[in-house]
Amino acid sequence: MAAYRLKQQLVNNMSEQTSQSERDEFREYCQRWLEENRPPPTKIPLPQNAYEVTFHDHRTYLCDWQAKCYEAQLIGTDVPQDYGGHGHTEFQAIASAEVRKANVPYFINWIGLGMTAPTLLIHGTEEQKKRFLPPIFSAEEIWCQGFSEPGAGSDLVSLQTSAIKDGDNWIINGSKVWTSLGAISSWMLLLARNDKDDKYNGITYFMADMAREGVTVRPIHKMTGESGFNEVFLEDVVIPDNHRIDDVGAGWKVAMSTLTSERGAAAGVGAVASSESPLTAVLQLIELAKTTKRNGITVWDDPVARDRIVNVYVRIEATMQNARRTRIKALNGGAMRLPLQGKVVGSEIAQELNEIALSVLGLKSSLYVGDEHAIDDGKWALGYMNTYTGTISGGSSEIQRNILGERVLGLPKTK
Amino acid sequence: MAAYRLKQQLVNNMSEQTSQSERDEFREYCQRWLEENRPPPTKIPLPQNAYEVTFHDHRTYLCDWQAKCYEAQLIGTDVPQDYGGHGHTEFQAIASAEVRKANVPYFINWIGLGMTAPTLLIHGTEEQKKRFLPPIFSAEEIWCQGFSEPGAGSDLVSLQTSAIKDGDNWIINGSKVWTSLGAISSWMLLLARNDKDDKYNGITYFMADMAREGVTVRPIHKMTGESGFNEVFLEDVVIPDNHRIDDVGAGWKVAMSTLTSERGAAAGVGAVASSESPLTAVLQLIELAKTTKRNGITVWDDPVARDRIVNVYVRIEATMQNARRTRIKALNGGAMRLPLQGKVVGSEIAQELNEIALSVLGLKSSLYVGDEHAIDDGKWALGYMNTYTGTISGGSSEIQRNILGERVLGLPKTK
Amino acid sequence: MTQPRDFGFDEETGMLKDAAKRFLDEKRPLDQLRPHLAGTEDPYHGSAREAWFDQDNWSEIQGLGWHLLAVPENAGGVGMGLVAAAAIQEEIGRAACPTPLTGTLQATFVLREAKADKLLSQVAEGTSMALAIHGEDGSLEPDSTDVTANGTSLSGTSWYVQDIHKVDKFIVSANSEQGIGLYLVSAGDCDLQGDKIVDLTRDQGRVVMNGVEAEVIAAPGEGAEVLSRSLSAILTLLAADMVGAAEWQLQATTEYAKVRTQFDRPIGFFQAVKHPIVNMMISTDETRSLVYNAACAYDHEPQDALRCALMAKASASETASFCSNRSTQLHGGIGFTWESDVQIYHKRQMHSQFLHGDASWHRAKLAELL
Amino acid sequence: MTQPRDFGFDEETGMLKDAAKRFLDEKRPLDQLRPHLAGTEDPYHGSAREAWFDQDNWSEIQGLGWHLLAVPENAGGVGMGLVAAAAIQEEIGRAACPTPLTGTLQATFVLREAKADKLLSQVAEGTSMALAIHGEDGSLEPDSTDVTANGTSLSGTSWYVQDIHKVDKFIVSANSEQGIGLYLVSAGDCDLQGDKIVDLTRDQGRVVMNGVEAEVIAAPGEGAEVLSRSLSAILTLLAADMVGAAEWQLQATTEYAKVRTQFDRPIGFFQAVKHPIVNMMISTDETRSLVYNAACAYDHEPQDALRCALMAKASASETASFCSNRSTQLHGGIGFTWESDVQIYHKRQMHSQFLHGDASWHRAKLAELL
Repeated sequence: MAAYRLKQQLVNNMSEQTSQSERDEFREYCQRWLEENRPPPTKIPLPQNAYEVTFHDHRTYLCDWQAKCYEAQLIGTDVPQDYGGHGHTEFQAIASAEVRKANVPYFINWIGLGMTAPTLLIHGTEEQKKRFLPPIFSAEEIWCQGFSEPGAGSDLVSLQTSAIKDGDNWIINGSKVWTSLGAISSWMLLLARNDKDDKYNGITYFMADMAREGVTVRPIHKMTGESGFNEVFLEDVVIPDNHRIDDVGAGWKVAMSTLTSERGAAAGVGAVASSESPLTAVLQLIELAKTTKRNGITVWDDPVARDRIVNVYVRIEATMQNARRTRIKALNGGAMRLPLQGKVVGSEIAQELNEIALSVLGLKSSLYVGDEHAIDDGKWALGYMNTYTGTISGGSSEIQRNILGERVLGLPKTK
Repeated sequence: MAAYRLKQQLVNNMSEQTSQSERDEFREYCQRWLEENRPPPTKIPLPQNAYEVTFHDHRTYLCDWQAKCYEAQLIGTDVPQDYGGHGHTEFQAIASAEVRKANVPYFINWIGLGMTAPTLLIHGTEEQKKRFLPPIFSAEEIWCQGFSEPGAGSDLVSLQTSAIKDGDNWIINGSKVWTSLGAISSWMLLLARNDKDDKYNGITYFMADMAREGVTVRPIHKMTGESGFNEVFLEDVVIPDNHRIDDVGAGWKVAMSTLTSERGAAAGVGAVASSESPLTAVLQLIELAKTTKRNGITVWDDPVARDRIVNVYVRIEATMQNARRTRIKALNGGAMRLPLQGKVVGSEIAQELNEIALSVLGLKSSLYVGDEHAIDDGKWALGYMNTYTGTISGGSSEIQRNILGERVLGLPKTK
Repeated sequence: MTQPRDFGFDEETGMLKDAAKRFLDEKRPLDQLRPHLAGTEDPYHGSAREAWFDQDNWSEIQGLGWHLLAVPENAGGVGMGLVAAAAIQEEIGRAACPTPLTGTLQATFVLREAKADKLLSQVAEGTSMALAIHGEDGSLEPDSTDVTANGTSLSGTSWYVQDIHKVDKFIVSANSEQGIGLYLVSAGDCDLQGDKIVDLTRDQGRVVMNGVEAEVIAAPGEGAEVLSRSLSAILTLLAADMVGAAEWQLQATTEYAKVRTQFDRPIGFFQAVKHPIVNMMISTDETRSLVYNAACAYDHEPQDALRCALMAKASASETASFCSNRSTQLHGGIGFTWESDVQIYHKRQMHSQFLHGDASWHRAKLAELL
Repeated sequence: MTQPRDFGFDEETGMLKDAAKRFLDEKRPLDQLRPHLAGTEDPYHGSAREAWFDQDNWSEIQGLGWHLLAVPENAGGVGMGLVAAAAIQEEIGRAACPTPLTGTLQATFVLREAKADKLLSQVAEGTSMALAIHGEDGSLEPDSTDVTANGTSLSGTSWYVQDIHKVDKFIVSANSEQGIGLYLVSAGDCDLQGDKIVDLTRDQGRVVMNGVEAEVIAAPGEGAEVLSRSLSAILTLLAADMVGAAEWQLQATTEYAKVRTQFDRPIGFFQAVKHPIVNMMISTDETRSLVYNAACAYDHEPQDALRCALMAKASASETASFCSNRSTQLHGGIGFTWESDVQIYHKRQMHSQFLHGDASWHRAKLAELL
């Protein structure tokens, strides 16, 4: 009996560097710390995502919160101490998971944590890592991302912003759009074209000081009314060559690895910024349905509404189990199959969830943020609209499906 | 008050050639005749569509039925008497509507009625119309269609079957596939390539005698087990030049007008072959849900199931109202906008309807045609599978959406 | 079938609809609205947007006589039916036009069902109206009002009243010991409390009444029945508005897909864009046919009107949801900005979707008829 | 969370699953099945297809010990859990393999929940089993049986019994005055009446009992509880089968899209083909993760097992429906032919979708837990 023999040969493959007991201890520490240090709510409610932060009060509050979490070793947990990290091994995932569960405010410097830090850790010089990582962790320097341009949305590689070498400096001219946090950032991850004739290998990756002369930021109002996005105009902006990341012309390659971070792969330096986990959101939705009464019954007692809600609940559990499965080589069907699905699936489910919430509210869904009778301060209508940020930006759902079909399944390239 | 003045100017725009009273009288005649002449059911139930007819008994039964309807002026109603028609005006639509409502057997020669006849009426010579139309109406000559080839499905224009001119004849070599009724047809509408170098203008349209030497028919079994489709092999088949339709090289243009007939535009010579109208189907589905009991209640009393059923009911009513709107210039948004939607929408709704029926049946849906306990003789599972004929053949749903996007909305051509 | 084949859409109605389209294309109500939205973007500023509609536009519409289209001739109107009213409302929706006409047309049909000729004369004379028939929880049954009638004196609050600051009078459903009655009150006699809502093209709020003196439209015990009968017209008008807006969404997205270039091609080249746009068209056309059918049924085959109206609004809610979603998605970042009209239509459709019930509610009601 | 992070999917389970995949890839059960389907295409021929399964294949599977994977060690088995059993069942589904293993694995978990060690020894010794727990109307509650027990004598009919002609014994739920009990009967003592079904890879039928002598698995009054507890395992195994089949559908459609050329391009170039295939992958992966989670919960966190199993099967039914639909559509005419394996998987999935309840049933059950 083959299976029985197999059983005898079973070996314990516990080869991880940190023991289970150490991990349990750290997890308990995180839970306790978060419980004890949860900040009081802001007077004016925070926007749902770090994208939309513009108010000075919100900014101060969130920077303080992030700094405190950094100090408590919940951020930069596994990063070497030379770069401002805490030098642990395999603790970051635990810290991030606990932060997500604890329902505490998001980290304002999510681009710095989610994109700049991973990029620098892979592509940065020793000097760059030492200079730039610590203030990312502490939120002393907020980062934004300058990839998209008015003519280059999904088609990132058609970007036109120019970088011309001038001695030890580069001179940048062009404009960027959809720049989250642009209005409050110290630094921008910038893609610029150093060679017009080489589409893919003519792009270079820079860190741009937003305080430099020639940088102009203009807020864009979203359909929600919030002004998280910005246009950024760059006119003869000077960037020293030591603020270039990786080789001249390697920008596209580096950007792809940065975007992979954005698209759901493990960031590795801190919890991704989001006001609430999808699980929290769907439990809130269920609660909403149970407490909203119409036509004599609660919405939860309407089987048609309940069926839709439970369907979303199942899909959200599936995405969480997908995340769990991602790390198990024997079960993940290939390294990129699940991570590349994360963004498109997560953003579309979030959209569906929020749209269902509107139907739960019925006529009450019309009441918006600021209306005294709006249920949950109008967050569902606001949240529904903001889900389009998820399905459009950072690679639209359409582009994501191309990538999945081509890179994971090996289908021929559409373009 | 403009509207009020308008009212004064209102003119009676009854400009139709047949009066309302004549139309009412004809409608009553059709209803009465169909009621009185409804044939008794066959011993072995008919297949759901004319596509699948293979049994000799079914064929005889259906040919007799069609001949009788022709004689009763329900077919060829508005066609000139010179071509075997009955020479009426605006009566065909009435006859076809009543045939559809009466829930009588379908017309076996649906390709002859729906494709050959309209094509000949537009593109045929006087001689061709006189020779070929009467036996189409009477079902003395069954027709099939030879467009698709193994390598050319949706991409019809890549067909390879060759036609080489030889004196007053053409010599045909090649093979066709998915040929409905191929095994029982006298004639085939055939597209063949007379010029290899001219993709679109190198195709000619023929009528091929299936009894000719060199024609071999091999049945293809569908997933339902039925053998309505066929492969047709053509080896040095001789076709006289007077069996060519329209000019040499005009085949593609003619085929497009033929396909438009298939794709839902008014055929004009007889009711389209189909065992039942979508309305009948959805009413049967509702009845099924009301009579199927599970877990102590009828399926109709399960609000989730009922919601899905009613949704299909609404969409079917919409397609019927679309058909009504098609003829009203002020409301149809352009001549082709609604007709070109007919096929894709109708076939997809039919698929959804049948799939819902399976879920109404639950475990009972497993019982197939021929099982003594199968509900409605297993027609729902059979019908569900057959709906893929609708979404795949005659221009797949994917191709239909390209056509709609490009021809109706003017979007750039995908290919 | 006693319905005319042409949906009762005669030459006159066609000319009316064309004229309405031309008028609204020229007036561009959204361009008029824009300046009034400036500075109100911030969702955290916390109070209802100042209600606004274009008074000139309303005067012109009255000059064209649209408000009395459906008023019977003996009450001074044109005496046309729901077919004509829905045709106009479709154009209103296509233009996303903020106007008291919307509520006034709905009110007209309630008054017609109540045979309230005297009050219909008020409409003919230019009085604008809106329905005030919902309680706080937004229930949809006709008897779900939070207002009580004591004789002709009304007290309580009507919720989710549309275009509350645009109209002169409200049709209020109120309860009393004899059952639900319908009443007409003057806006000036009530306390109007504006909601802060998502939709930028409507204003909504609560009509608070403290012993407000009312005219009787339907006597106590008869109001629910009148409301039920007029529901067919209300749903059809709403669905017509939504199909007009959906057509705008379809056309705007189609045009954008022709001009926006990515990967060296207009994005409409890509099936991931083309096919959803086609699906918008399919959905819009289904709804449109059901709307014309419902309007025609109301005018010509009233015993079937409710079934047809429920189908129209159920379909309209699905279409509004789908077309709003795809129009925003396929416009990429642009449609998501405050500056774009795409978001204005999206919000109007979100709102319309839930007015007088959503799709599954209407399908449940429809099931009762099947 | 007391579940292991790796779904309890240890190295041993991984090796087992790989071995199962290799074995089934080599044996190609569908190729073995094909000759037995020839001549049975005609749906009008009117009788049940002759039941068939590959006896050699079953002997080999027994040789590999898959049937006793989940049998406790004290009953002569390997003592592994649902994680391992579901891993094997996933491969069975991927191969669409007709085998008595499917029912036997389900039965094993029912016997385990009943603590019927003596009967589990029968499984270890090679006895194959299937569940016979449905009444004629196909109700899903544990007490919906049409069989009655008089002591250990059973009479009545069990409907929709899977693989009826492949197994040695049936687990029958039967009613008596003391409530539902579970019983084991020998196939040879019963009248087996085959259904004519759509699915070509299973055989199904009715087990007719007239005073058949049975062994007791769970005493009267305890059967419903045992069935309810084992439901988590049954649903998870079924969902595992379906996710295996869905993965086959995904891979087959992907490969076809790479080789089938239309308009001078492999059809996978077109987004109208590419994106639906990606959606098949997304749906399949959601289900797969839920299946592993459900199996792990059953083994390690039983108090959460039912919730997880309901999610797995609800998701599996949606995935089976969607992947079947798209695999057939995107294969064009080819997938629609009898000769294609696409239709075989499609039919197996159609069948699985409704076994032990469909998606909305499971979501309704899930709602009771939320």
